[in-house]
Amino acid sequence: MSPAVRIEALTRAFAGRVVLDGIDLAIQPGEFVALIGRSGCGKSTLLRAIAGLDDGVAGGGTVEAPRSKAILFQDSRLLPWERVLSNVTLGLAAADAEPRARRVLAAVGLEGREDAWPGTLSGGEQQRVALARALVREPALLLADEPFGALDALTRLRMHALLAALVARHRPTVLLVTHDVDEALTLADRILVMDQGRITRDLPIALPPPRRRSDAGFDALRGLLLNALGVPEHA
Amino acid sequence: MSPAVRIEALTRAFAGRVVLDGIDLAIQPGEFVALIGRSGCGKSTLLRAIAGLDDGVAGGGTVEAPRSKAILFQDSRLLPWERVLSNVTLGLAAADAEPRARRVLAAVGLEGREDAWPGTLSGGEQQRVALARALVREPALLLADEPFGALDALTRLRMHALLAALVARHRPTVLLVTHDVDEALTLADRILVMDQGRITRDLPIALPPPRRRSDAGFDALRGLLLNALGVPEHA
Amino acid sequence: ADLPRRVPPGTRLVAADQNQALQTMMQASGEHGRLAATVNYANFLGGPAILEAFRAGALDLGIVGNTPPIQAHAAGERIPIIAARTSTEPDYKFAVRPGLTVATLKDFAGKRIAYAEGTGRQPFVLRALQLAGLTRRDVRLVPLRVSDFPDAVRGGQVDLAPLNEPHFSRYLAQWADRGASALPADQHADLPRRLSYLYASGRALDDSAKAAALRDFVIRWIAASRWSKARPEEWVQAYYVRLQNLRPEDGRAIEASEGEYRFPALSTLIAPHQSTIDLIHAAGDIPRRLDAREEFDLRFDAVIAEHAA
Amino acid sequence: MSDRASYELISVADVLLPIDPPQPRPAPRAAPVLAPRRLPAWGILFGPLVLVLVWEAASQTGLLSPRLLAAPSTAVTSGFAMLQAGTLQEHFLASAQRAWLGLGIGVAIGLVLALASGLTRLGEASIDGVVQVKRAIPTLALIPLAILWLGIGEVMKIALIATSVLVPVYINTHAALRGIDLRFVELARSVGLGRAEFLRRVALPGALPGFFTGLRLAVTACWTALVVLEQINTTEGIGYLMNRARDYGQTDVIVVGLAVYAVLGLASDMAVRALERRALSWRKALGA
Amino acid sequence: MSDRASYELISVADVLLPIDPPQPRPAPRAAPVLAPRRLPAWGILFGPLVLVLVWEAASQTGLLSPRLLAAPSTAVTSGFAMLQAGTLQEHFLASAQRAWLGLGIGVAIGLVLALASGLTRLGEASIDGVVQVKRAIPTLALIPLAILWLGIGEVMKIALIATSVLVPVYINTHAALRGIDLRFVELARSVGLGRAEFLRRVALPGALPGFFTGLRLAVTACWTALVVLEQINTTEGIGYLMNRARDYGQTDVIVVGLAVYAVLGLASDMAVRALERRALSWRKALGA
Ligand SMILES: Nc1ncnc2c1ncn2[C@@H]1O[C@H](COP(=O)(O)OP(=O)(O)OP(=O)(O)O)[C@@H](O)[C@H]1O
Ligand SMILES: Nc1ncnc2c1ncn2[C@@H]1O[C@H](COP(=O)(O)OP(=O)(O)OP(=O)(O)O)[C@@H](O)[C@H]1O
Ligand SMILES: [Mg+2]
Ligand SMILES: [Mg+2]
Repeated sequence: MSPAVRIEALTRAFAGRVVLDGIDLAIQPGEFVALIGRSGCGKSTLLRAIAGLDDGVAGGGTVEAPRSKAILFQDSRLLPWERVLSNVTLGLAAADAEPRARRVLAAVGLEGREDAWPGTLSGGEQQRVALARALVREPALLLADEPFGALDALTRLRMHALLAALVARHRPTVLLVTHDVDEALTLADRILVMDQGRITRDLPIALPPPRRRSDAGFDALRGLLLNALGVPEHA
Repeated sequence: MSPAVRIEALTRAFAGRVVLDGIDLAIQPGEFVALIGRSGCGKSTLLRAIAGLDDGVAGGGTVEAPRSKAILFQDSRLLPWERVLSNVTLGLAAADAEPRARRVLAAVGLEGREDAWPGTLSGGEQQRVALARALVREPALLLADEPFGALDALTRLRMHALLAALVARHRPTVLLVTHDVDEALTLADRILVMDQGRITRDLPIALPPPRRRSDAGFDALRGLLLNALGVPEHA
Repeated sequence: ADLPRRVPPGTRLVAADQNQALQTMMQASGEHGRLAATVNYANFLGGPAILEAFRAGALDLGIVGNTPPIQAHAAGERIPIIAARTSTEPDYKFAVRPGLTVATLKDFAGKRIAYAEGTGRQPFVLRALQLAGLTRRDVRLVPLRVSDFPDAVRGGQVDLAPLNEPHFSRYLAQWADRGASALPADQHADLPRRLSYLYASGRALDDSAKAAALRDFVIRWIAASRWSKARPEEWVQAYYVRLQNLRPEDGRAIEASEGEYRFPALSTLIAPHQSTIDLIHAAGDIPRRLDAREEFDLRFDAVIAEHAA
Repeated sequence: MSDRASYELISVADVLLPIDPPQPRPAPRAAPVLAPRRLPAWGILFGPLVLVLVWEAASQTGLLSPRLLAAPSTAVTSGFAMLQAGTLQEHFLASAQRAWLGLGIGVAIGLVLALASGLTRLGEASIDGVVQVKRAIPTLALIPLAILWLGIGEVMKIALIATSVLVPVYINTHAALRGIDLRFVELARSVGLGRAEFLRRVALPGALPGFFTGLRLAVTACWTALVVLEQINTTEGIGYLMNRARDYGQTDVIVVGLAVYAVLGLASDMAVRALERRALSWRKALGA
Repeated sequence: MSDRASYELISVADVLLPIDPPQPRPAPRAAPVLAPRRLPAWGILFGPLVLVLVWEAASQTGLLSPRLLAAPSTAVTSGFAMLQAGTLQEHFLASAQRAWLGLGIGVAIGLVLALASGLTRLGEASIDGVVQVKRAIPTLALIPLAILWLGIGEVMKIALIATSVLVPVYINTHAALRGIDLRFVELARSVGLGRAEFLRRVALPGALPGFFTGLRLAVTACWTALVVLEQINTTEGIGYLMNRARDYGQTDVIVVGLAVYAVLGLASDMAVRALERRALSWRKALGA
């Protein structure tokens, strides 16, 4: 089976500053990959390159990715002049786009806010609308840039469950950027650690679901990853 | 000693929807209070009320807060037309504003980016500029709305340390909104749990520093808080 | 009453000019240098702005056609005529649109005629209708800006347009191939002749120094006008060719179209002027019938008679 | 990548300088009101009202001779008489027909041109320069050409109004389009919007604030253009009225005309702004 | 709370080793290109150029009689002759002095009024309506008043240019001010900016895009106003030249005048846009 995402010798530089420094990466169809790394190490840049949203940025290399993809930007990026529901259905051609969007909005806990302006939502609510917009599309590839950063613990768990359900159903390929090591460990089949524009660790996670912090192995992997991230002695 | 922040019977409502539902709260000078709660429960609304940034919003009650305060908004809110350094020194009258801003920028790991446009920064970098902007002011009251949400584990620890150092030095009153229970437990003297516009828990944290996850009591408090947040059995 | 004659040193006059014609004529003839007062010229294009400048007290005298004094009068402004210059040629000539021929004034019936209210062409057209025994209702008067007359007639938007030079000759020459024509010359015989007025602000006339300077100006102006007829080639060169950048033949055509000058006594102009007023009044443009006598300062007749002979 | 240890070390103490006793903070002043409170819609009438009152006072005290400029009260009397005689309405309707037809056509064309030029390279190359040239050439200089091609009838007048109205709509909409946040364009691409949907969901709403500013300039431009155009083949219209009044120095009629223009200007501006407020109700802006 | 911190504070890595010199990549083509690629600054000359070529071709083939409109080539010859004779320069300079002086004054006043009206309630109440009235009144109708108060000299002309230039600057700057994101105003309040600093750091930069759009409208408005104004007490200027050419039916001079307007319009627009690009270099926008 050919990989869903194939990246070779990918480089990107801003004003001469190299941000992606020769990245090679293959992601299999249906694989759930988490990407962690220091702030500013190039995670978003990599995602944007895969999404094909970086014309005009200097660099080279090849990127192959499926046509059908959804992107969750690091900012929630809602159109301020469209109401919540229209933001979710944006560009969705399906006949049942609206009822589907309503269901997904209910699933992210925003039932009854369909007609709100994005500007009146709280930070976490905005992030959930963006999540709904991505999930409603059922893409072959989901690129998610810190989609849960502004959510509380409970809402986050619910969103994890929602994402997991979607993944179980449609088996999309997922590339998830996160700063939460536990989140990566709970959700991903494979974790990439990025540093200064390179992928420095590529760690398959073989823990059986449902994964819990208390599981054997979880803590060990956690330590390994925090160590890879440079956290001295994980507090 | 009179409290630094005193709130009585505070209510706020948007279009008839009650978001703050009679909040009473006193924060002592120098106290470090963490505020946690579900997405959309009214945390930012409370902070904005304390900051006096909600004229025009319906509601009542009294708010007393010191004049000298700094606010870290939930979005990093950098002026896109000012370079990083000018964003940090914005409104700073001190003669040594610029060297001080440079030092704080270095401390948040952005040395060398002083002349960058905010639009060219990564999400975490923008958040750190906003942090620098708040810290450089040395306010009597610091209102911080999820200031570390977009940061990786290591950078986050460093920012915690920076904040702790500032707190140790100038002893400001701090009200920190966070979704990270561990963060709250590590930093705060007192944790408030909010739900549907009310403060439902008010928990003094008496753990001695330096606090670690492995400490006795840490895990118990953690469980308590997650429970208060509604996380069923903390995974 | 007599006009004062002594022009104290330092007396100043500001004269409204049109297309710099007055200034150029005064200077090229050398008469400007003989003026007793210091005269400055303010150049205008179009009558209304001159009236407004008079009202604002910015002008002492001006050179205009036959309608602006009427407009000033109607507006309640006192700007009496102090000298007049008539010509032997008609004020304008009627151009006829390509493909149409109009042999007599009577043929105007039913035609579309270019018409510009508030300009000298208004009484010109109205007089033509009057001579033909027609009323406004027998023709279609098409209100247009004067500068659009040539475009309108050659594009066939109107059937007839009173044109001045160089437009009239050029129209006939350039559009002959399409059948451009004009109302025959003899049909113009009874139409108004070209008429220029010098008129001066009542305030200047009340000031004895300025009144004397105006008297002196009238003398010099008559001399300069005579000079332009005596040395037409010099005049054409100085004005049309050098200043206005026209080709010499265009300049000569314009000069020729002005015919010979006369400087009639103002008292003899009251009757024709009154009939011009009546024409415009009948057209409904002025609310009350004005008395032409109020628009002349007859004190100047003496000096005109003395120098126009 | 393991030698992360080579980072520079900055101590907390270095960062948090002033070690000396806390400096006296500048005395806290009452916080200035940065965003003005909302003015009721009729609030902008205050300025014009004061103007009219001062004018009337100047007329009554003789400071301003009625020969030069009629008093507002005179104009009211004259205007009332003209209304009763029915002439003012006739002139107004004649002008309104031209102005609003030209406005509609011009706004539509301006918008289409702005979109074509703002969103395609070929469009910009072919359209933008021509519009810049058009707007640099005074309408007065275009009239001969317009007469040549379109005659002296209504078509010519409406065409010229449309072309002058087109300019602010084009320039403002184009500039606003060009100012749309690139992040929204990325979003549109990422959800696979086609050109038409991009136009409808992103480009148009994003450029709307600019369009409205252009429209505000347009709704008065269509009337002011008439002063010149109603010298051509018309005997009706506010422009015609003003020109004739100017020829004969009828100051009271001139002031009636000015009043008509003023009322029209204020009313149409307020109408566009009301429309704008509704259409841009999503905005959280200083003036919202 | 004493020594909660014992972590090292470090700065970000300094220099990355460059590998291959990075190259700009061509944009891949598949999805519809929603944001047009950047047109070089001279690209907008394409449209006008085509126009001139078509016009010349029409003239050469006899479709457009030189009796109606001179060919561009004729205009070039005439223009060159006028340049050699020095008349064109004189007329240009005379107009330029008026236009640019009026422009400078008008832009300054427009900007100040927009700030006063955009940032204060009293300012809006007193200024906004008056500007709306002013712009609704045609310049032609203001001339009598201007002559009355300011005479027939240069002062009157420059004042009228300034007032017509003021309008687009005011409207656009005011609208842009009113469109500033309220979040930035909150930020300004939260860091305790005073009024002056708020103006300098937030209001002005935030309104800058609108100001530039207004300026673009202004740089041509100052020239077109001259056609009317240079009928009064002048013997020099492009407007005077055009008017006189019309009086004498000199079609070649008219076309020279049109060319001067066109070149001026394009050049000033390009100049303002270059300035705008520099001043707004921070923008990440569709047209940036
Ligand atoms: N348009 C740009 N111009 C210049 N530099 C840029 C630009 N975009 C990103 N960068 C720089 O490239 C580096 C990598 O950015 P990127 O957004 O990929 O980081 P990241 O790994 O997503 O970080 P974070 O976790 O903070 O979001 C950062 O240092 C950023 O400042
Ligand atoms: N301007 C507004 N108009 C209408 N509703 C608003 C407005 N601002 C906030 N709200 C609503 O008030 C509620 C509380 O908002 P708030 O921003 O305080 O939540 P929060 O606790 O900060 O949430 P989060 O953790 O997601 O940031 C939300 O449901 C939000 O949609
Ligand atoms: Mg990122
Ligand atoms: Mg919030």
